[in-house]
Amino acid sequence: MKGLLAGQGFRYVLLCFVAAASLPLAGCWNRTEVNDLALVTGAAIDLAEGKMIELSVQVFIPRTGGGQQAMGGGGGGGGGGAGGGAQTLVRSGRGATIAEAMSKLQEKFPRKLFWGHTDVFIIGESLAKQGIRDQVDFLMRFPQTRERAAMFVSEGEAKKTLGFHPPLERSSAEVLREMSKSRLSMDVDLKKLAQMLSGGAGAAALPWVEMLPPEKGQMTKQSIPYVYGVGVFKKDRLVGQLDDIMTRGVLWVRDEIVKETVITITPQGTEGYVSFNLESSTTNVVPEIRDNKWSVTINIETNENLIQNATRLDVMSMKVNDSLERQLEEEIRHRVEEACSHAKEMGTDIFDFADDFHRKYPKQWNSVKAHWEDKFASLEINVATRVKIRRPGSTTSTGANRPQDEVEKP
Amino acid sequence: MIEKGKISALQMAMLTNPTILATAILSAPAITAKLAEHDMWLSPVWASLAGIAAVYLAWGLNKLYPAESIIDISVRIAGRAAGKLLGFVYLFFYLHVNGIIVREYGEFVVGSFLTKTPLGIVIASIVAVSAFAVYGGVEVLGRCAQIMVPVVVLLFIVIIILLFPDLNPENMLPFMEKGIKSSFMGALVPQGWFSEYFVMTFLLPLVADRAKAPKWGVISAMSVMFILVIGNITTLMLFGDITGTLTYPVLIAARYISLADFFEHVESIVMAIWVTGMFIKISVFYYILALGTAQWLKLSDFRPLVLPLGLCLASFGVWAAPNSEKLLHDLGTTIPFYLSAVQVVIPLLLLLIALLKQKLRRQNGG
Amino acid sequence: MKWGSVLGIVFVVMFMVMFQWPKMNETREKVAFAVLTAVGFVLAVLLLVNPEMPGPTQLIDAVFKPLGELLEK
Amino acid sequence: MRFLRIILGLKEWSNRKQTMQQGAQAPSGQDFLAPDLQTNEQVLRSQYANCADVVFRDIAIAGSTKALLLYIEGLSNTVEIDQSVLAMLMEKGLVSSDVKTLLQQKVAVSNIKEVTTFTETIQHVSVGNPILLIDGQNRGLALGLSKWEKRSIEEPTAEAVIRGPREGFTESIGVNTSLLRRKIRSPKLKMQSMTVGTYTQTRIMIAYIEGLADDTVLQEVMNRLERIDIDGVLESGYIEEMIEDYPFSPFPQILNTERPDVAASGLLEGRVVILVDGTPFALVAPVTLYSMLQSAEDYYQRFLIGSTIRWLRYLFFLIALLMPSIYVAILTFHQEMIPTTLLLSIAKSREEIPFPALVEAILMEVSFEALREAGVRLPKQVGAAVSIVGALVIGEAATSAGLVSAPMVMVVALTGIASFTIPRYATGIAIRMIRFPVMFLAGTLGLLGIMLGLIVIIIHLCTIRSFGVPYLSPMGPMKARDMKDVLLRAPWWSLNTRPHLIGDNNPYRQSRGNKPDSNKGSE
Repeated sequence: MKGLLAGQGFRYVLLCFVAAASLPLAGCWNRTEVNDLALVTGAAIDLAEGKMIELSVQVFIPRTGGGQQAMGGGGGGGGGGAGGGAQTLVRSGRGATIAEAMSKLQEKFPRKLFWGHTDVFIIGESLAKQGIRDQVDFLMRFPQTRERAAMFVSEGEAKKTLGFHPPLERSSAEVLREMSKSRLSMDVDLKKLAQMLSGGAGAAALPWVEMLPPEKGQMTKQSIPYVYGVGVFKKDRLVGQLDDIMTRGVLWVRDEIVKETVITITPQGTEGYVSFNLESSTTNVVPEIRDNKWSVTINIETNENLIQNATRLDVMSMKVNDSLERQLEEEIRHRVEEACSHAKEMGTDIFDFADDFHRKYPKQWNSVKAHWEDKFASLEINVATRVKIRRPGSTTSTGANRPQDEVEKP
Repeated sequence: MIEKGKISALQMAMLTNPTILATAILSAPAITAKLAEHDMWLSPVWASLAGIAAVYLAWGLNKLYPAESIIDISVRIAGRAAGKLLGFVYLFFYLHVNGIIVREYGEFVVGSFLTKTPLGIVIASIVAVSAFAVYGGVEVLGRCAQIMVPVVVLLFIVIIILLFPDLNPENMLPFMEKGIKSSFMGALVPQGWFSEYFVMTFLLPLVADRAKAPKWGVISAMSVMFILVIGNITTLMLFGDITGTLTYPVLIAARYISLADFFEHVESIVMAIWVTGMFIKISVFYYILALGTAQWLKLSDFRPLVLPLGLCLASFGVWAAPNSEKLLHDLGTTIPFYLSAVQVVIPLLLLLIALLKQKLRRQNGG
Repeated sequence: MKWGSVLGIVFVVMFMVMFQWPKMNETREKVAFAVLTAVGFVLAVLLLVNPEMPGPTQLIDAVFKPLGELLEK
Repeated sequence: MRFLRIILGLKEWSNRKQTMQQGAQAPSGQDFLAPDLQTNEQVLRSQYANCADVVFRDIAIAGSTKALLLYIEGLSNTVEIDQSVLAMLMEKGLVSSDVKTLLQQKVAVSNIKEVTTFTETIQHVSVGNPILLIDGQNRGLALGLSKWEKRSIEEPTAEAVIRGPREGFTESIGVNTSLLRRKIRSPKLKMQSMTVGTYTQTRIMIAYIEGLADDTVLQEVMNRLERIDIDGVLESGYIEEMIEDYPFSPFPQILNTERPDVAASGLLEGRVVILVDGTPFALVAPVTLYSMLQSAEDYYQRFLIGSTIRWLRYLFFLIALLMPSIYVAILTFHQEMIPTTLLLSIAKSREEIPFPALVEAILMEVSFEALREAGVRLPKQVGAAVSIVGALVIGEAATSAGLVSAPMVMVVALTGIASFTIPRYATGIAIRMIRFPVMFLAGTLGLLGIMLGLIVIIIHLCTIRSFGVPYLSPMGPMKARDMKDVLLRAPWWSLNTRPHLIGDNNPYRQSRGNKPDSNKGSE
């Protein structure tokens, strides 16, 4: 050290000054305060007149939230006023593409639209009929949208589904989100939709949204959208729909059926019903090509729990149990076959049999790839079901509510 | 010696691991998926052969001239004029490649996280941070790697585990649909990255326990291969056929994680992994650039060169490509060949010449 | 904005010189430092003025084009 | 031109090293005591001119030989002087006045040293040892009768433990060395003395265990201490700053402790302890970052609990460093990372806040720091009031007035608590300081900025060393053996090695097979 101390100190001060001078140069480019964001909870894409795309968004309004709920609960004296006023608002914009519609929509907002929390996208019926590939492309490309966002197709105009204020949930988008999660219908998110659209089967299915009419005496805006079956896409166009029951059939085949699914049958020789609750199920699809004849075998193995017995049968008896199992098997097979035949009618392989063949018979598959649709129509589908009834529920006998002598002994 | 510090063979392995992995892990699944489709997970295995070749080339040259790097070795083998020219080629190569790496980093950050931040600032910030590390010398780099790499690997494993519920193993079938060729084609791009193991030529003279160096070099290459295979398998099982259409499949995969509705959107973990890995990668290249230049100019210390080279590096980062598309295109086509030509083919020739010379000398002597 | 960036680069170069210059003793080092700094500065400013300037990547691209086409898809 | 030279640091400023040798030194040349008492007295009186607290007492030994007793009031034990020295010497019938004979026969003081120079004389006087000069002798006697008022041993306030010894170092170095000696009774515990400070003449002791401490480290410590040229040392902090490896680092590279048990455990691991007179804080070196995050109590609690608490501390170390930055970064850059429901409630609470999140965070952090500082400085009675008022004003009123959002208050409070879980105050302060630049980075580049900041911190930590030992030692460079005291607090029966690079001289602490086993007893 050559006694540089004084000089060095000065230099360090200057260095710090230079560093500090570069700070304002370094502005805050991407910074956005939460106060400047409009959180999009759900979006609807519709076809407007003149081949325009109409994008509607449901935006959360932070001010009217229930922040004070804890205090206002008891002594507030009904200060709520507007009766749980809307927490969301809906606006739409139009453009030739979604991107353009989005920028038009942005013009109508003082805050920046934020898509990172958009859990739900709903596509309108008319747009779906015209093709959704371009829209999905945009949603996959746009960096803010979530790949896990749930996708729906709605009856009529999709925008309508956003406008309702459900009494139980924060927004109608949330209602749909929760419903899709409970898997009453298919649960399709953006990634899965993109996979379906690019898959070999050339078919896709999205949950179908309808409006639940409000109960008498409630405000019309308090009704909720609900999911009923699926809309079926050929290539990327909506070609038809399956109702709730048939959707179950599709779910059985795709191995997406979940717990708590209730099946009710009327056992032979009785009036009344027996209901079962699904405990677990596995589906195994086996494709086969024999002598140039293409077929698939769908093996479904299911465990069920009995939850209601509205008949005189003694469900504890092994014989009744056996017969119930057989009847359940029949019921499931029936549903699956119905779904299959419907899909065939529409010419859409929503079960993804194409990929099963692709995996097992890559060579043969490549030769039929181009006209899979025809092949699918002539595909032989066998359904094999096996049902086990595991538990009869919490009461062992026929029930606490029926005198013993009324019970039918086998 | 220009660098007085020493590192252990383990530290060298930890330095080289992210040096290869960092760029590979994000874009490898997409690039290999385009060419190898369902066999993409096999491609890194073939590609790692290039890495092992590069390790042994560096080791072979180092055994002949233990205290020197390629800059001095080339002078020894090819003569003064040609050797110096070759040395300059290497320096320019590493400056250029590091520029490309820096640009890749910048494009990723600007494209996926800070969309409105100027590219120059993002590049300058990482170069500045790396300069700080390079200034500390190889010991500091080695220690940083030793601290960061285990954390990075751990985070990566966490991401994979969190994705388990969404994986669909059927996506891996059919196996070898188009024979072994497609997985080979898929390996052509990653082999370029693996050839970067040749940077060991600069690190080997600094390793204290030299005997262990080749072993750890190979372990490092195998670990990279292993992680790439896991990454490829995971993205393939998650995305199936659309893997090839995504720019950064691992990033999207992390975005897809959802645990109990609360633990979502953990792409920032991917960013943390990537930034840390990239930091090590850029620092290693930056360091060998500074060290090599000092060796080439016969200076007594490399530190005076660190800052000016940083300025050049940032400039090269901006210069590397006119836009993101061109960069990604080049990365998927010509650059891998460029990498392996300079890092495998030329050293191989040098090594052969050197061995030939040695043999001749021995014959003449005996 | 461009001039602001040039100013920024000038600041960076100033910082580099202030930081490194007093620490160097050998003339060789000082020359190497000065030359490299000048090259970096000129390159940075040129790139600011004309970001589309063709660079080494284009050269490499041209050289390895035949091989690169193998992977074109 | 001159300006440019200054910025470039070219100007070699004149060698103005301040050599203040004059201090309390005696005039050179005639440093040796003269055989003649009058001369000696003259010299000493001129040295101590205008020092009213210095007592010159003329006596006559055995009624004849003239002598001079010299001491500083309040530093010496006057009762002892009267009884053991004056009374004995003034006794009649004393024949010899030879110093040696006096020493052996008459002066009833155990600690006596001969002095031959003025420098020595003055040194002894300043530490309180009375000096006896006798006419006709060119040497004097320094009587070890220093005694002054000192604080008794109390519980250390800065490092409290629930389980563990309750004694702390005091301001008196003699007490401190005795505290160490009482813990380590081996003669291998060496203490080397040194004096630093031209005016203060502060005594420092370098304690180490021979055979455990690394010789090069010890030599380095000694060299650095000897190099110190300062007018005065009032606290060990002076010494710490003068012998650090990286003076510009915010991280302390030397550990200071008030606890003899911490110092003793450092000694047992092969570290060097520096005791400084006049302060209860001893310095321990070399150290690593991990020793800065450990509390003495980790080793006194059962090991499972110790390990858990250690992990908790690491977690809170990160929280203290990063929490406000992460909050700012996520809230202003990565809103998609927050779960929807949480974001909605944050959005609600932030709706009326006038400040951007970064400003809000800095505002709150700064006021928290001010509150903390005020709480430390104020007298205890007022301090409590300040914290209550501060907490109320900042926490309650500010939120209800809509100046800061409630989540931010929580973040700041949690950060504050987290920073207090770091057992070493110096490290805690470092972390609190680094937090601010990281916050700025988070405000400009979001999580990327935090990552870059974190990387810079790690690079810095990898760069610095404490007396040659890398600061992140068992992690980078990695030493698997030492992980048992970093990732865990291994049970005592398996903590069988000393830390690498510190205790390599004698790496094993204990024999194998110390693990308790109920089957062992009856062999």
